[in-house]
Amino acid sequence: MSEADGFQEDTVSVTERLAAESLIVDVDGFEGPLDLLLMLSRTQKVDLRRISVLQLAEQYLQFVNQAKTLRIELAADYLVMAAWLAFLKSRLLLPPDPTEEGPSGEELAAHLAFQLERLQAMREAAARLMARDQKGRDFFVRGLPEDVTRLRSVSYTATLLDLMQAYARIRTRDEFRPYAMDRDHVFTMEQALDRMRGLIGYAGDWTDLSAYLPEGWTADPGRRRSATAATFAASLELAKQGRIELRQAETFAPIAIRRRTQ
Amino acid sequence: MTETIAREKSLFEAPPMAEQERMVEAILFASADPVTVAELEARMPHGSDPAEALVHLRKRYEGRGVHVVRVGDAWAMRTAPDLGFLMQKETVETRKLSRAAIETLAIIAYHQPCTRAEIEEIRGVAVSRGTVDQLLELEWIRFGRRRMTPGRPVTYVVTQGFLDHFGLESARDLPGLKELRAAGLLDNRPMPGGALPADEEGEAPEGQSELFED
Amino acid sequence: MTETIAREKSLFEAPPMAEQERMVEAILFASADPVTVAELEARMPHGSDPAEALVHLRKRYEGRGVHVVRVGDAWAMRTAPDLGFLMQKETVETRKLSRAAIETLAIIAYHQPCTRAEIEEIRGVAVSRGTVDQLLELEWIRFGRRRMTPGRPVTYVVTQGFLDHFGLESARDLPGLKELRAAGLLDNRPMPGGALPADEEGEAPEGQSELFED
Repeated sequence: MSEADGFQEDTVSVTERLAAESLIVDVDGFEGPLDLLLMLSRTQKVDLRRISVLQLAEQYLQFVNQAKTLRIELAADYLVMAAWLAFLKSRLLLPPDPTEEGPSGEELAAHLAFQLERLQAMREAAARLMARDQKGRDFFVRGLPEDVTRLRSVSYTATLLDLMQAYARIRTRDEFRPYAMDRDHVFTMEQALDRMRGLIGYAGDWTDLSAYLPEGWTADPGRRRSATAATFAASLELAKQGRIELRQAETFAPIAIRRRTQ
Repeated sequence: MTETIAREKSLFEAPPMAEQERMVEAILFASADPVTVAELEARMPHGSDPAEALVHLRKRYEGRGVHVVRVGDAWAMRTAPDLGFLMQKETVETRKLSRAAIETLAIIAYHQPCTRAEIEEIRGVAVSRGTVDQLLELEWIRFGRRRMTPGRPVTYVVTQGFLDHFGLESARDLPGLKELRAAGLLDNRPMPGGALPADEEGEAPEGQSELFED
Repeated sequence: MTETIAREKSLFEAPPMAEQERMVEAILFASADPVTVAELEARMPHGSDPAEALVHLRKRYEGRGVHVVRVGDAWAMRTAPDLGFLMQKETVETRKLSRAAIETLAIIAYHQPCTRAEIEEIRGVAVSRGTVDQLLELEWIRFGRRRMTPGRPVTYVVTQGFLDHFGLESARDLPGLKELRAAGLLDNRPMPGGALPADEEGEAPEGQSELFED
């Protein structure tokens, strides 16, 4: 309400000054060209719907000219509006050119009138809104709100599976060994290399690679697989070092190795 | 066994309406902020009908020093506005809003959901960042859905806090809304030929009719 | 002239009692602290009788969801004590049982009735009091008969609540070690699908049959 009052006072004082000095150049008092146009329109003392846009355009252009003579720098949007209003004025004054495209002067004028009316309506709506009863000024909320207390209760859950796994874990603790430590069935490449380095001295002729598998690693398929892979990898390493030669008759055929003779 | 049944029954049978009214009264009374019907329902015993209890309660407080008021889809208790003069002690000094902020708020309220470009078109000037920030901070406006136009601009709508502050049941109850709409002043009328004053959107804000439709 | 007189008169004539009651109602509602009669008097129009208004107001709120209560020498409005439960919001948080608790529970289930010393012997670590208390509180275990051995230690057994929670007819339905092994539960991997072969043979873990005698 107070804001609205203040605003009303503002407009009244500006209008009064306008009347007194016929025109004042006080651009700071306006919020842009539309605001200024709305202010100027008040001097016509008619319903905004029946406003003479032509007259308004002339008032505005006069305002801008006066500002120029007073060497007051106008913001660009005021000048843009001036240019547009000059264009509108010419359209309104000249007979319509049927060959010309685009909206007529009347249409443009009607839109400007609509914009002014809408701005005015929003200002009045704002004033009415602020004049309403307001919370904390006219009506009040509970002074001592009782907060909702939150009761936090925890519900524990466990599934039958959890229960059984827990029991199994306890009862089999002795059997349990972490997987990473379980290297029983792994023959490493290092082991294979060590073994082959000691043996290739005797491999003068082509010998099947499988002959180099360590004892005790051939029966169990898992152990055999690991030993084969390690031995093969070791043979590749030795070939790279130039210590042995590799040979394979065809794809998937047995691989043979022999010592390389310098 | 019978005891269990009796207890279960009471768990699922709603209390009498008079009792429900007391419950709604207590909950609304205790809260400074509006409480939604859904929230009331969640807090009251199973099977309660807070909407009906509210009708009774509202009637009971008619003409009293405290009123039951509707705020959007929520309800609250507020002192009667005519007794505001007794409350100097409780009055909260609100920061004075600038004219730009008040106008921007009104434009958002009457045109929501409303983009910044639309606010600027109506006011004829750029909206300063501080203006919108201030309204957001007051929690009187919030972001609405983005407009499905090029650039997908954000929109602003008013909040429950706005309705609460200005004692409005809904945005439909904004003063003079009907007249403004009847006069076509809430239409988004683009500039003929699309010349001059910023009209980047060029598309009617369909949201508004949505929001205000009853 | 007459207007001035009327206004002056109203300034010095107390409002009707019903109006005073409204005023007291609004003030008590909006105040953060209890309000004394003197304070009410100072805030209300000259000539008001807040003490009498309070009597009326108090009566009006009898049996309502909100009461007018005396706090020392001041007055306040409070929600009815019997509706306090509405001011509480219950949130239930589910948490997994700790490993110690689930192991202890499993041992009791498989070996009941079971003493604390036996649990400790099987787990290989001391059982904290909190673990047993938690299980007792959850009503998954209860005290069984005392063991007729020196010291007469208490024993623990699982409850009906335990059986309900775990979907068991009796603790005997728990799979034995063999089934656990067959189901892959003895691997340190999560069990796929959770399907367990039914215990057709009804084989109980060793010692269980004697222990389930009662």
